[in-house]
Amino acid sequence: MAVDLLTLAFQRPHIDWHGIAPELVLLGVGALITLVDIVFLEKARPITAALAGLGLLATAVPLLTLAADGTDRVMFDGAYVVDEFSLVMKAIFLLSAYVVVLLSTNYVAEGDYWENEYYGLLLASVMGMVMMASARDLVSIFVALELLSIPAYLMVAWRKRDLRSNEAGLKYYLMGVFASAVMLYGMSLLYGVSGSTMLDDIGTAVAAAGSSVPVVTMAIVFIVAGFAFKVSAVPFHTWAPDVYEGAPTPVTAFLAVASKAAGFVALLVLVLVAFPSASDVWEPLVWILAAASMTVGNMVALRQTNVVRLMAYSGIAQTGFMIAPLAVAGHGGGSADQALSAVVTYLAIYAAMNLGAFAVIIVLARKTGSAETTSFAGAFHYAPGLTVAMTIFLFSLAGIPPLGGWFAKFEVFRVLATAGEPWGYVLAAVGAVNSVIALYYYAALARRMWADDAPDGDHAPVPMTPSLASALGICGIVTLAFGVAPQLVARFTDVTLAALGG
Amino acid sequence: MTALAALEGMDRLTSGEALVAQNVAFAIMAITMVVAALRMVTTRNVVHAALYLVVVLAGVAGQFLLLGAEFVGVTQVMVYIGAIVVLFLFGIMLTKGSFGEDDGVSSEKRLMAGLVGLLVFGVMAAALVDSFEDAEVAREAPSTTAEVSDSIFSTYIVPFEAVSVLLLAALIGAIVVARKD
Amino acid sequence: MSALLTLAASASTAAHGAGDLALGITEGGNWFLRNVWLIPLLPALSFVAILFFGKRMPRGGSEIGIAAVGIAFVLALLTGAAWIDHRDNFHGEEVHAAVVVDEAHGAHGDDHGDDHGEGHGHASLAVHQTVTWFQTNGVEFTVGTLVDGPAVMMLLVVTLVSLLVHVYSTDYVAGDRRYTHFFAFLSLFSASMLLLVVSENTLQLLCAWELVGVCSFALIGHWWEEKPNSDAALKAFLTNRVGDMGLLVGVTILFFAAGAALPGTFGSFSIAETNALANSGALSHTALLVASCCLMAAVMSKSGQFFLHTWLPDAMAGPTPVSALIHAATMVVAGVFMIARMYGVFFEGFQIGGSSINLMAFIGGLTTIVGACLAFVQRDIKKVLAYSTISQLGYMVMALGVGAWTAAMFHLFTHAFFKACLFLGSGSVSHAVHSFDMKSDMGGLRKDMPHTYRTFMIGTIALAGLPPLAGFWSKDEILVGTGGWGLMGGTDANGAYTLMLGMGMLTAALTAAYMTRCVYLTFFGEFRGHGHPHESGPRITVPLWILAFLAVFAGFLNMPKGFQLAPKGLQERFGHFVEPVAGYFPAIHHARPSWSLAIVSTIVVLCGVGAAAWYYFVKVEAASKAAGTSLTELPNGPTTRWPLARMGHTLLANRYYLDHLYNGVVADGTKGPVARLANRINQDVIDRTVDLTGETAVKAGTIVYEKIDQLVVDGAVNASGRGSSGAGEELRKINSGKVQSYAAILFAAATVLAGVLIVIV
Amino acid sequence: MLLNQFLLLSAVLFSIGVYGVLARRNGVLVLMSIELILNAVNINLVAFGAFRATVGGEVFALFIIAVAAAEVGVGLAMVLLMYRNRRSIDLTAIDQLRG
Repeated sequence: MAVDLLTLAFQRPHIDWHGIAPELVLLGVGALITLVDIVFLEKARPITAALAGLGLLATAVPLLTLAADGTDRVMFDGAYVVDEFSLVMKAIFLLSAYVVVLLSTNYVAEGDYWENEYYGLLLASVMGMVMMASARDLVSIFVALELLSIPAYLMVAWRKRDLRSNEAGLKYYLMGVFASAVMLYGMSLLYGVSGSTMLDDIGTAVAAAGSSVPVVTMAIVFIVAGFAFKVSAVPFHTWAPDVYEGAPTPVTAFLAVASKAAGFVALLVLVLVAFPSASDVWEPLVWILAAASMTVGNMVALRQTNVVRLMAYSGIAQTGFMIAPLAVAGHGGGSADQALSAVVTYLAIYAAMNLGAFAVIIVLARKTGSAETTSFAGAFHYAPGLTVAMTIFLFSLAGIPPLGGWFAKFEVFRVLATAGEPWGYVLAAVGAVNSVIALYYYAALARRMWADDAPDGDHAPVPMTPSLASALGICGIVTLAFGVAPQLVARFTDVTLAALGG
Repeated sequence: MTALAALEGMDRLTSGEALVAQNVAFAIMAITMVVAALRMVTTRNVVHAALYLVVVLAGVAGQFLLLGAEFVGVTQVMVYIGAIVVLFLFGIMLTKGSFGEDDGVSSEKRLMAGLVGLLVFGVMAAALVDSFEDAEVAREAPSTTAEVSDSIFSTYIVPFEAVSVLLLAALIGAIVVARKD
Repeated sequence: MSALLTLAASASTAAHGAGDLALGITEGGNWFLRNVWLIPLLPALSFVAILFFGKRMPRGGSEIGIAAVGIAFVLALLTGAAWIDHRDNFHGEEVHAAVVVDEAHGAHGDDHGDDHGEGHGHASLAVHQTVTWFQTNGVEFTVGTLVDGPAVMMLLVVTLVSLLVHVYSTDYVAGDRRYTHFFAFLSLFSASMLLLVVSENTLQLLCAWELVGVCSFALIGHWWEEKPNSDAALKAFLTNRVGDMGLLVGVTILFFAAGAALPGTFGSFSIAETNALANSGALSHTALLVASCCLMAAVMSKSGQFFLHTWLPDAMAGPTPVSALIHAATMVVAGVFMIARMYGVFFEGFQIGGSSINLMAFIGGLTTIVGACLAFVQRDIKKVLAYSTISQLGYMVMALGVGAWTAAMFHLFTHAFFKACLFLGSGSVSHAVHSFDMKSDMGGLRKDMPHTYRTFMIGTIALAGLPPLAGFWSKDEILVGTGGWGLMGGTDANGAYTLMLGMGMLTAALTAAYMTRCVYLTFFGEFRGHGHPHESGPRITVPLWILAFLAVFAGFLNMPKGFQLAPKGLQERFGHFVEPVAGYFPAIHHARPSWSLAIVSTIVVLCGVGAAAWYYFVKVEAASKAAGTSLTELPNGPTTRWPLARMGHTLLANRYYLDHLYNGVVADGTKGPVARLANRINQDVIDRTVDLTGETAVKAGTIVYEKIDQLVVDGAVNASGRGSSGAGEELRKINSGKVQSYAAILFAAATVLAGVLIVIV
Repeated sequence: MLLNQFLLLSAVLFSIGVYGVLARRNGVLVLMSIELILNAVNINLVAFGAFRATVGGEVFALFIIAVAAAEVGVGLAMVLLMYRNRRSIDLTAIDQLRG
């Protein structure tokens, strides 16, 4: 046995500290919050939110140095990669999480919920997302997914005394676990086909196996299904409206933006790195998911009376748009890069406008105590600024120029139309029809806020806090800026995956 | 002592006797597992269900040993049977009285569940049979714990560290959610 | 795109080699022409300024708006002067683009300028300025200005009408609780329209187009407390969105079609390039046809063409100055202007030069008749004007469809003045009587409101198209342009669109008739409303007089060539300066004017006026006198089914009146058997004919209005809404709330998708 | 040994787990059924590991075991929370959020 041990002598892996600096900073901040909590107990409550926010911003510093450095770093036998794509996605995660912290600050404090733990979990979840952006092997992706999901399950149930929050938490948990089970089964098959968990190796093996191997097809479908759950694409969307409605609203915003973006990261990486050669499987699959998401999401959104549910279905429809470029990403000639940057562009803009909309919802719901559309009526009379902001976000979501959402949709249509595939055109047409339908409920909500009378004639001003105001400001400025000057976002989202060789 | 070690000297893993013995062991365990699993999802007694789960988990550990994955097998026994099942038993006890022993399921629901289950199995089985046909598991030697740990601490170091964060977060969160206040 | 332009710009003007396309644009030119972006910028800045500081200003921000639009108007005037100089005296470098040479079409584009030679002198180079907006994946997107005749004309019209509307509004919406907000959006509305007018590329045009839509949403729904108003705003917005999708798709098709013809790029949004390519035959006809149809959908919704017009009358819910602005100079003419802008595309796409019918001409013609019929049956004065706008826009679209580009633009120009005049006049009336209902709240206002009455009459005559007011000249040009009149010098147009000529003639008569009705109901008879109406203040009447003045004289700007009464130097001035003669504009033919047609059309108009006047001024008036109250229609009139018993009485009353007329006018003059015969004809033939015509027209109008307009078209819009929302209701049931059903969907969906893909891949 | 015998065993366990997840009303039993599914995946991974003679599968299985432990903890916490608030862990009874 001694001989064995010698021959197998453990080689300490080379660690590129700069490359994993963002994760380490985040880990440090998380540990700090936990320690502060243990040492100071209740006295720490007023500062944890600030600490979490600062920590997220501090994490952006190593991101900047890495971006300035500019080299693609491949670590741990290719399991962990820092490239343009991962840096941009990490930045999106951190900034959206920062806005979520701003949104949570008063919500959590006033609701008398467990505060220190809340931010600890939030940071853990963000860490999972940051890790997801760099993960390039199945184990890392799986662990990152669980790391970002499990704290999220708990945060959804955070309003412990509220039955709806309990219900949402349990549903989210169960559906999440089922989805990851399906995904894991697919991953196990992929491992069986290639004998490796590295996406690069899997890509080679899938290409070698050819496309007609049933297990490869099944693996792809199961994995895509697992992440389609995460991004709430039809028919894996059923959880989203219920969970969005029941969860504390800042957590809903977090799920709708950051968690969805993380799902997209994994989807993009898997599809473009691990199965680029099996496009005949995932192109039709993604096509179905995209068309169904747009259509079902919009149709059901027309019938919603609760703003948060409305946003959930609108989010489902938006998912359809975001995922659409992938449906034509598989026939070479830079189509993958085009789709990649279109999705990333959409994610960045979507994060700003959707978080903004949720910010307004949180502010208004603080006053009215309800998220029914009727309670938003007449908001213009007592909160004109908020109403203008909400209108901007809603119209941006609808894709009206010159607001950010327009450019996002434009990029999607551009990719679909330049692919030169008939199915791409059909999907573009489906998208076009849907964007008309979508405008109806966005505009209806805006109209209600502008035109209707406030319920009970209550025109008392809305309580506003600095953190909510800054969250709104950030989202509003970004939404406008990305629409008016799309090169701002286009410069950052014109990314490639290191492993793609582009 | 593992099952594989017991077969040492029989011309490693490829000899005829070894294969017969392995296949017999597999068959016994597999049948036991399937029966136990079916009982688990159908029994009306929740505690019995937990015990059937133990049988399935032990069977899985046995399969791991049969496949030469000793370390995973041992972990399976320790974590699953030692910890998780105990958690389940606690869960059952703490929620006792909500169902009693009866978990009345409507036949309609059972039918739907059965159909979905069959569908899942059908597609999986068709794909697997078509893809792997009669491929053999022909491992030269069981993997060593050293190999597994080396790879965990080099290639998989990031997820390994992340799991520690995950466990801590789950622990804290679960306490907050489950405690009375 | 612009990289390409600059690259190609180095080629000399003379170089017409293979693969080189003259675009008809130049980067040089007068300062005012190069810096025209200032004009939309001013109202845009004023929008921001009013939003932020308006409430603190002594006049609630309106002074900012007026100042900005006023300066913009002055700039537009200077730009106009600069353009007049530029048009004839500019000799700078023309920009060329390199194109992919196609053997079949290659040389086609170069002989282009020759067609234009006749009458217009040398080419008019549009002044083109761009800056890069953003770059993505190798495509450069630019913003910029393209200043040529139509753009300058629109700048003048928009700024002038907008300025007058601003001034007018200071009185009209005085005291409104959202006074400041109103002026802010008025400014933004003007800015969007001005931006649209000078857009250099289709993407910029699209953005401006959407902005116009959003502003109209805000302005139509200005008084959103009343549900119909906000509903109308939403309807306007949604109907427009349908067309916007058409625009989006059309622009995209053109983008890629142009890209295929230009080497080294995969698309171009440039209007000049796209048009020039279309003219040169370098673009596939199918692409152009499909793009034209898509763009046509956009025009139909924006410019209220049948059957996407239903939002327009509803949009009357907005404040009247907004209606005036929307109908005269901004929103609705955006569609017409877009056709004019992309005329190269439409000309080739619909094969306007040559065939005798096409989608555009047909839709325009249909709209013009439908709109005019509908205008008959409205009680609301603004709705009469709204349907009249639809009808007139149909005229313009029809004109463009038959190739009479200049005539269409000229009609747009004159129509802006008299329609604005009419709308503002109706606003003045409603200001006085607090209602828009002609039948119940107006009548006899000519004594109380002399200024409004006179200007309204001028607008009416101009709209009806009686010489020598503005409407006559432009309408006549359109009729000539159809090329359907070969009698005694007709002509050389792009095709023989006889059907369109007929439609135009019919509409001319209908227009004259419904406007006569409108004038009668509003200003004649006795006052039927409450209170004592009196004339509006100077801030309302002065704009009215200015517009009335223009409604009289604007027509002289384009007197037909060969019109002996006018000096030669004044003939076709409008056409000369407005119609581009350049690479990006198609070679269109110009119909010769025809005296005979002018006379015939005038007679047709007079018939329309006469029939309506007979009915209202003669018969209704008499019935009113008989009844002792001010009636709005005959008690046994065509719209009511008369019971048998009353029939005799009415008949008597009629006869009595006709006898009176006969005695006074006919019999006293002629006497004898001739007079008797004339009397018989009068009673039996003419009277019946008038009655029958009136009855038929009104019935048809009512049927169209109730059955088609409100039921079918509106119904379809609503039903599609209900349909998708019903589907939503069904899909909603999937979310039963049971987590295990969700799980079943998840597992089943994953497996079924896997199974299906395994089988098909 | 055939590779497929393990894979099919795993497929059977997976399907039984799916059945349990869909059919049982008791929250704790659903959690237990999830464990069946995860174990099916683990069998797959280890079998493939033996088939391909690499350690990746075993490592993956270990990670799944660790994560499953965390998941069960969280799941039970959720079920307990539900039990505390409504005295029932019947999953069919929670359908307040729907539509």
